[in-house]
Amino acid sequence: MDLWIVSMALFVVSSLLGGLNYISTILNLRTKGMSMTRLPLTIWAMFFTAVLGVLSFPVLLSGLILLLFDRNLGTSFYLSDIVVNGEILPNEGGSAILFQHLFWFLGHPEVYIILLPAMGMVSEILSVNSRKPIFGYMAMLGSLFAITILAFLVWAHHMFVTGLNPFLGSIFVLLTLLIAVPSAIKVFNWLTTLWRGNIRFTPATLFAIGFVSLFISGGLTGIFLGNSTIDIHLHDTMFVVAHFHIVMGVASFFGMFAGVYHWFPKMFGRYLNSTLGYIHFWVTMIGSYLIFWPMHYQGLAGIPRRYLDKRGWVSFNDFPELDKMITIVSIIVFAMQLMFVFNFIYSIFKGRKVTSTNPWGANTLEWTTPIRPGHGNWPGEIPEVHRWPYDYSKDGREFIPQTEPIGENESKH
Amino acid sequence: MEHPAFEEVSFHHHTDDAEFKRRVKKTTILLSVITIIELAIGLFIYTLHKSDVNRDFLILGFKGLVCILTLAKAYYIVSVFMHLGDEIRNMIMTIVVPLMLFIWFIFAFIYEGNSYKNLRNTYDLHFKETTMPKKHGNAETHEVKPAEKSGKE
Amino acid sequence: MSTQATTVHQTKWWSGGKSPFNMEYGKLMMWYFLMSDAFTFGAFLISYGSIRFSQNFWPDPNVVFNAFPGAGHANLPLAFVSVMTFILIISSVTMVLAVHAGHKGDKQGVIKWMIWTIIGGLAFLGCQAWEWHHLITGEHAVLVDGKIEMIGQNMRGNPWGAVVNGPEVTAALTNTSHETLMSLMHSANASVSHEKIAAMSDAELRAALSTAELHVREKGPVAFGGYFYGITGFHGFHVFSGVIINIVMLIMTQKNVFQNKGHYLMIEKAGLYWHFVDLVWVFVFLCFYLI
Amino acid sequence: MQTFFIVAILGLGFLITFQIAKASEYVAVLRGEEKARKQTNKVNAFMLLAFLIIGMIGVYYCNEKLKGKILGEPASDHGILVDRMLYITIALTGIVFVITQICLFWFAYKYQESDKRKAYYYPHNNKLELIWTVIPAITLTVLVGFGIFYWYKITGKAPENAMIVEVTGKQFGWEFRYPGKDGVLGKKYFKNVSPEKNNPAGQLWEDKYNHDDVFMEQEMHLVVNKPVKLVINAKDVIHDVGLAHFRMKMDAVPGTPTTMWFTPTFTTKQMIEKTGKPDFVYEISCDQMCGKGHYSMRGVIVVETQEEFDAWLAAKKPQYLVANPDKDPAAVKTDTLNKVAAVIN
Repeated sequence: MDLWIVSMALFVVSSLLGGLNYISTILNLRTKGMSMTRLPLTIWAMFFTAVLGVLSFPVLLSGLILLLFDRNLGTSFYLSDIVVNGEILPNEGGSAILFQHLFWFLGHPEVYIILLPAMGMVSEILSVNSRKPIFGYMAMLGSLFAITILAFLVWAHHMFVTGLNPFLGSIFVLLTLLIAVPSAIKVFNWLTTLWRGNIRFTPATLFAIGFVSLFISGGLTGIFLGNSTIDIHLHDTMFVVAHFHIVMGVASFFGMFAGVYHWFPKMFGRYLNSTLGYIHFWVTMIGSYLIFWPMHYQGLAGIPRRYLDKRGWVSFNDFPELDKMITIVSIIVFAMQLMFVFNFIYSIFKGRKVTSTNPWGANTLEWTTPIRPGHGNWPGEIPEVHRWPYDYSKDGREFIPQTEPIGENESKH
Repeated sequence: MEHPAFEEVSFHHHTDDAEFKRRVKKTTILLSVITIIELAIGLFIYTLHKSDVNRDFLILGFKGLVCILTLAKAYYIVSVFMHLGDEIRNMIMTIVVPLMLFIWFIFAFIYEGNSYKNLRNTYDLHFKETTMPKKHGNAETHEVKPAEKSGKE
Repeated sequence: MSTQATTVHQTKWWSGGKSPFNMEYGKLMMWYFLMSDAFTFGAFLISYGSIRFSQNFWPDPNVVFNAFPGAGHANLPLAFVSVMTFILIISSVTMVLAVHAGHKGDKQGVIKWMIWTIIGGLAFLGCQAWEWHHLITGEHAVLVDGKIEMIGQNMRGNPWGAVVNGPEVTAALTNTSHETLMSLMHSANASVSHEKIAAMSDAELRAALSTAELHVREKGPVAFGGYFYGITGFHGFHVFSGVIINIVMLIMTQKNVFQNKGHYLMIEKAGLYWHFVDLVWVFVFLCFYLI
Repeated sequence: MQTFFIVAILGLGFLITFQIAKASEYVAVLRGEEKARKQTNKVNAFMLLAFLIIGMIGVYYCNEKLKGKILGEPASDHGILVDRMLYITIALTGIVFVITQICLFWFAYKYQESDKRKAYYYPHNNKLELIWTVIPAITLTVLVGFGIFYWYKITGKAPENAMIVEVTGKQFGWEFRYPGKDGVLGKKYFKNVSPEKNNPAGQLWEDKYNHDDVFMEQEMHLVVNKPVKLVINAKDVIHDVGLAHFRMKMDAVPGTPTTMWFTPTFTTKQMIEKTGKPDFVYEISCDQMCGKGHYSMRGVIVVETQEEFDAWLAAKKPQYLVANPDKDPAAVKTDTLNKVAAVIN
């Protein structure tokens, strides 16, 4: 345990330094013409992620240091009135819930630390592959920003049944459900981005669509859990497991997969095997819904999470068949992820070679570098940026890279 | 690798020497004076504690005053010593605005702490009896604070 | 720098190709690092506030921190900590001067002021060490389970509870061990020599001790010690690392590293860190010593 | 052996899929990449639509199959509120779910790549964005309003006539303390906890309110239609009193007492009839991970009529008398028996 705490502290330090690097780079080292509103949404998402990390991880660090003291130095920050196996501990006056507060002050932003980059990448990929600009760039930015701010304010919605003061609880309900508004904006904007597009279903696109689907499903169940009244019943049941696995686990993984499939040619100059990509997507997509959808029902039936054996119970013993099905499907889905890892490693060395610098026809800067970029990314001058990154299908042209100056007769958006 | 933005930075500490020294001196004196006032208030609270008369409200007021003075001190250190006051407005905002999170953070935590106290006092009478300071006049027994936050930090 | 000049450039500053804050990359990172560190300390202090508010009783800092090196048992509340505070403020000022000398490219000035800053930092650390030592080893009479014990301020014990009244102390004295009685006698009556005390019997000791002067207290909340040592320790660790950084900066200045680079920006960054340490102390001072 | 087979099958599947994938890549190159790409595009677009339709049927099927297994009617007054809130939320989110999922997959199918169509340049529309900011905001205001209203009702003050029971979680079981005739729980202190001295709750015997407190383990009895207020403690780590049928839940935290109250509305016997399960009992589940035996931390609640309850409680001996047999006025003879028992133990 102590080693785990120390390793967590090291992790905090590393993520902190990484986050600082992202923030300062994005603010300070943009190329000429790259104003903040010309940044691709991926970069914006990374920026907000870094902000979340830099401001919330230190709180976890403090919590962990206090925990380490409690474990080794006999302090009583979190411990009070404890009798373990007949042994009476001397600690008095601490509060076990304090650790939960400190933990969730990180823990909640952490959810968005995982999810925001996925959102950014999905925005980019949907736009590129539907050959349309992302709908409502400023609204997307605004909702990212709103989510970032709200992420800091809602930590105690994980703690409605810890004896939390009901008044504080009601404020946390209000703030928590507010998050649904920017999330809804994002979903509707993604849908409108697809609308009247000309969509190419690369594996990355499929994963991005899967992300949106899962984000809707998991996000809506968040409205149940963020509402303290319902949370009394659903807290710590399988419903929670279903909710956060869909929205934070599977959905953000989908975002990352989408990102990997999309930028793999840039990373290694080769493609991932796309047939494997399609299989990977469909198995994972169908599997995830098969695993997690029925879990909601288990949660509604009150089955607590983390029960390895339910046979001793009268109330919770109704779903043995379902549990079996879920187990089998999860094994298959997990095996499929191994397949992806294999595909990844195999394609680095043996994948189909990329022949053009810009295989997806994307506007952003990274696709103007050579297929195998050297140190500093661009040989010679760093390119100057003249426009936002989403000029797709504008004025009859399929795509207009950011480096192209705005033409005289070009229509304004 | 050289930073492309690096040469662009124009350093803005070209204020003349005497002016700068005067400012530093002024701030140092200000900080010292505030600290001395704070100490005086601290000692005054001590004497209030010692006396038998119940002056919880006055003590709380003084504690609030100390908090405000501390914030003033912090302001001077950050804005003069750390030169944040000389930076561009946007820069100041990126530092100050995230710190606003502390308002809710402090309120929620302290409110929670107070709520633990109430729970313990209501349902754990032994805790209440053994830790509640006795009513009759002992020194430093009026430490129990009302529910509102005291603006710490 | 006049504000007019900045507003003129404002629109262009964000359009890329240069720093929107007119600030060098590393310094910007330092600022955000400090902000993040502020959250670490903030979390500590807020947890402290939370626990403090969950207690019915909290020790009065004026009672806890009333000692001064060399002053014996004199009651000097807050005197020593004010010395510590001033040391830190002064070292902050010398750091400002070092940074200023750096801007002018004045190597000798930088060296001079850096040395003063380092001395200030070391002095602060020394003071803190003395204070910790005093609190841990300084034992106080505490009523525990109907008898008096001598305990110091550590992680498990807090001798700063409510003062106990005369009759209870008299009753407790009868249960108190010989060693405790001896040390009680010694602390109450410093004029009586050790040999004399050692010669006295328990009954004599009890009779000689006047209950009113003993200042026997109950045990206070244990969390006090943990938070005090935890937070001042963490702050002390920052001071220590600040001193190390300053020493490194001093050596680098001496070796003309900055002179060859053409600027003393590293000194400025170290300065930011040092001021931050001072800033944190302001709040630690507030939370533990004043309120 | 079974594991071996599973691994072998997985490995085989792995190999086959990989070979297919590799072959398909070669085939694509042979047939012309552009053509192959267009074909996979069509296939995937169709699959997305199929996924939508089959998925919606699956959702319906899943609902039909499993809805009978969720708990049914709540057995407490607060449970009714929780369930009402749940249904309001299900209705609203259900509508949003169906609409957005249909839009997502339908758009994906409809606007798949085609040479005939050009994508429509449509970067923003402020009016549209405003609409879908305001509508969710209003919906959520409704949800927050109901939610907070019910929340205050549930967490509000317990009625004066509520009976009090102290529940204490420990690894891995539950302990209960009834206040006895005086209706007040006596004081306790964790350093007094001593099962050997027959004082597992750590009661302070000098407090006379403790003298009629009844202590027991694993089984709690409640009176139907009478509000009950639980004072919840934990001895070692955080536990959670989960009452699925009453729709209530509250953590048990060491050092900080928590509380909840509700009114059971059906007796255990009534529930047996309602659920059709002859072995039905109300169960207390520990819902907060508390250690190795977490899944087995089960307590039983019996809800019965006032008469049954009174008879049951009258048969119990206050813990004070169990721990201090010499103080027991009624049974001097059992005193000796206890001593014998103590020696045996």
